[in-house]
Amino acid sequence: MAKLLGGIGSSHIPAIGVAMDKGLEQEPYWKSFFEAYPPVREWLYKQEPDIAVIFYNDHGLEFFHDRKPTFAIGAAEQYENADEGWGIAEIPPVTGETELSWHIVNHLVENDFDITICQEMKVDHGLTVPLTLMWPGHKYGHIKVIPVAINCERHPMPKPSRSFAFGKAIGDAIRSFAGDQKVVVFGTGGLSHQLDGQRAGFINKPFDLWCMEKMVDEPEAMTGFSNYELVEKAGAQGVELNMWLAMRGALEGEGKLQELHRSYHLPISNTGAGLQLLATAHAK
Amino acid sequence: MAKLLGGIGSSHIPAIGVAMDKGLEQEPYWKSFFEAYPPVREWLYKQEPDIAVIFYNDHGLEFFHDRKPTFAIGAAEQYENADEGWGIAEIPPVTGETELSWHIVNHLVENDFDITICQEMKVDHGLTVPLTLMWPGHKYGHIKVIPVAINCERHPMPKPSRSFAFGKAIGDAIRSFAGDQKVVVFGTGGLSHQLDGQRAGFINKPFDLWCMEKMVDEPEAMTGFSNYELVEKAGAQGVELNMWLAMRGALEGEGKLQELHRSYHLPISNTGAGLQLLATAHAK
Amino acid sequence: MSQNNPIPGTYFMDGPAATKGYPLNKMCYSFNNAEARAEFLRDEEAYFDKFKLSEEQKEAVRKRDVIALLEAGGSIYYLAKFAGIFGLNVQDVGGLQTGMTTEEFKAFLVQQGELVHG
Amino acid sequence: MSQNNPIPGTYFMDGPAATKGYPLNKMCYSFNNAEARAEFLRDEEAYFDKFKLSEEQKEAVRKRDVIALLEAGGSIYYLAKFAGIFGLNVQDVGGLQTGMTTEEFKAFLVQQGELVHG
Ligand SMILES: [Fe+3]
Ligand SMILES: [Fe+3]
Repeated sequence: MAKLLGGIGSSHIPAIGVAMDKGLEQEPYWKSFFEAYPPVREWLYKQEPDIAVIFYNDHGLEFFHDRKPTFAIGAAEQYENADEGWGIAEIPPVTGETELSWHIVNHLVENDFDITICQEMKVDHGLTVPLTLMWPGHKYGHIKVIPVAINCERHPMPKPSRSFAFGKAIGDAIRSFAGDQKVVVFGTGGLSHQLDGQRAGFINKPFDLWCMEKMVDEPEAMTGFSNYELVEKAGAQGVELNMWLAMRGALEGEGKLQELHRSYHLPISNTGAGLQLLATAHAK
Repeated sequence: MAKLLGGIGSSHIPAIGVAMDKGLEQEPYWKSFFEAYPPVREWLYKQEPDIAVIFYNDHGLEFFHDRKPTFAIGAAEQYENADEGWGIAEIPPVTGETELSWHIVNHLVENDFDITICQEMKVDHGLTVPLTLMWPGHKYGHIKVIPVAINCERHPMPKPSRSFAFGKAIGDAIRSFAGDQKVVVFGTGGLSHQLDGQRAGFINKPFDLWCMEKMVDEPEAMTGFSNYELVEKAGAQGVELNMWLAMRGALEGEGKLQELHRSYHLPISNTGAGLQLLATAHAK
Repeated sequence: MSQNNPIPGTYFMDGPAATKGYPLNKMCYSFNNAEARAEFLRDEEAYFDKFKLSEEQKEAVRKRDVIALLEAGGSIYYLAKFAGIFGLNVQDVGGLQTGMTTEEFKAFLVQQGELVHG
Repeated sequence: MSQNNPIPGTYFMDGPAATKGYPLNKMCYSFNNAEARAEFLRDEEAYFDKFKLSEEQKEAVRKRDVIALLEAGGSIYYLAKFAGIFGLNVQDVGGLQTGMTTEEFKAFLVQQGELVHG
């Protein structure tokens, strides 16, 4: 059976991608942000995962209001990145994995998740920035990626409890997959930020730190929130916490998790940027 | 509060649209099929509904495998029909209704249905043929339509129990809408048929008749089937029964239904064609 | 499920079939568009390459072999658009798949009214 | 919900807003494409009409007024692509909305590290 090694929560801010492109990692603004990543990278290199399931939100590259899914999952052999309109350099295609994708898709529909299934799908910075952070220099071609997009752009959005349950169902599917693959899950985005309105710039550090604390072994403390409450507490784009919750949901049923990393840096762009690594008993 | 007047199950076979275009209603092949419709039309004219919620399946006009939703719902002011590639004449645009659409959308997401929401959506014969059958001569511009598309083209498809629950949630949303609109629901497609494979031409009349019997007040007799069982009993495209189940689900909670029409004609094209009208206590 | 217990004469359009059939189905989906249909008719082989069809898929299209198209991952809803180019309807396609003439297939359909299935 | 209990300075991109904002958001979504951005820069007014913007939306775009764009139904994720045409990042846009210079807005962001919200 496939094994879940752990979950990683990470920011996916576009500016991070730009900073890496320009080699600014040692500049004062960026230094302490990037310094958090090497331990997580080293853990990943050591674990040698075969597949990464990445919960992220599309920011208007693949999906528009003409047909906007609540939950979308990729089942393609490859995913392309493309011009997002604001000058992030395009990156090489991401490798897909159709067998586990279809296995997850079957499990989800059987369990009453009404997903949109994408056999062709452009992936934006929500997916590519964390990938580049983990494998700098675009050295991610060897890892097979299953993109899972959660609507965080237009209300109504899936409730935190639903995002968590969705992640849990994906975790169950991975655990029941008849292969010996090693899988890691990512939740990207957040933490608190607000880009729009007179309230732009709102960041709630105490709430972010509280969320990262609860992620370890009390995620249900967060799943009772409505998205309205998330906007109130974490800003209009703070709803990206749903991606972290889905990642954490996938780890339910793995027993006690070991927190191997937690860090928080503020501000990156308009955002409180968190990084967290939760390992299961399957990790080396 | 908006009122649900009743539900109509109807075939949506493309050949019906072609026959109407060519004025073949009185030809021997078609006569007894079309003769079933006037009583249902008259009921509709008498009821003067404001809005029709139409459960149908897209056959590859709006949706392709690149991004294929399990459940999609329209929230647009207008829906266009277009060339489907096999010579059905295009028909005038269908009028939409955004307020009730958004109300339904909010209710669905709040209740853990992970729909895809379409602010622009082309509707194919699955929706337009029944509309034309009810309002011949394309006189449907006055009625506001909310298209609801259920995947019946690629497995996995939503289970019959899920399609029924989905319809029920939409019925609940309609009943809680703060307006005085009169609403009818349609379930289009089916009944038994198989277009592909050496088993093409398979029709199961006894099963179809049994389904129409159960539709009246025992729909749960059908919701326990898997889609595999539906294919076995009703042919590869017999899974279109899911649309009828969603329509019937919307009427749950309306109390005792009155069956005002039931007819069945075989074959139309490769299909067993059913027509059924179930009225609620809100109907005149 | 479809793998474990096949229904004779029935091709489940499931995930693996959809992965295999993607180029073929994408080509057939393009036939919603009149210009695409004309382009296909002008130069089939060039059109195949535009959608990166596999050799198996090309051969099935060249032969207008519906069963082979299903085996190559074709979905009947998109294949119907391909058949439409040649003015074939679902009864013609039914005949092609069952080895009947269209008239025989139509008679078979009528007959179903008298049949009782398990 | 958003209607009943608004959060000051926050525009809920909900259904009614998305209906109102559809032409504006569709135009901004097109800016993923470099040719579309160039076409917009060549003739803004013609580009508005291509997407059927309302007068309110046109005026908000002409004035580069971010708050007015939000009030006209704009979604920040698509509006960011519009801002990108002029080389503006989210901190510039934050400044524009809050009446600060970009430098003031950046200082405000740093300050959030010390703030404690209810
Ligand atoms: Fe984001
Ligand atoms: Fe159909």
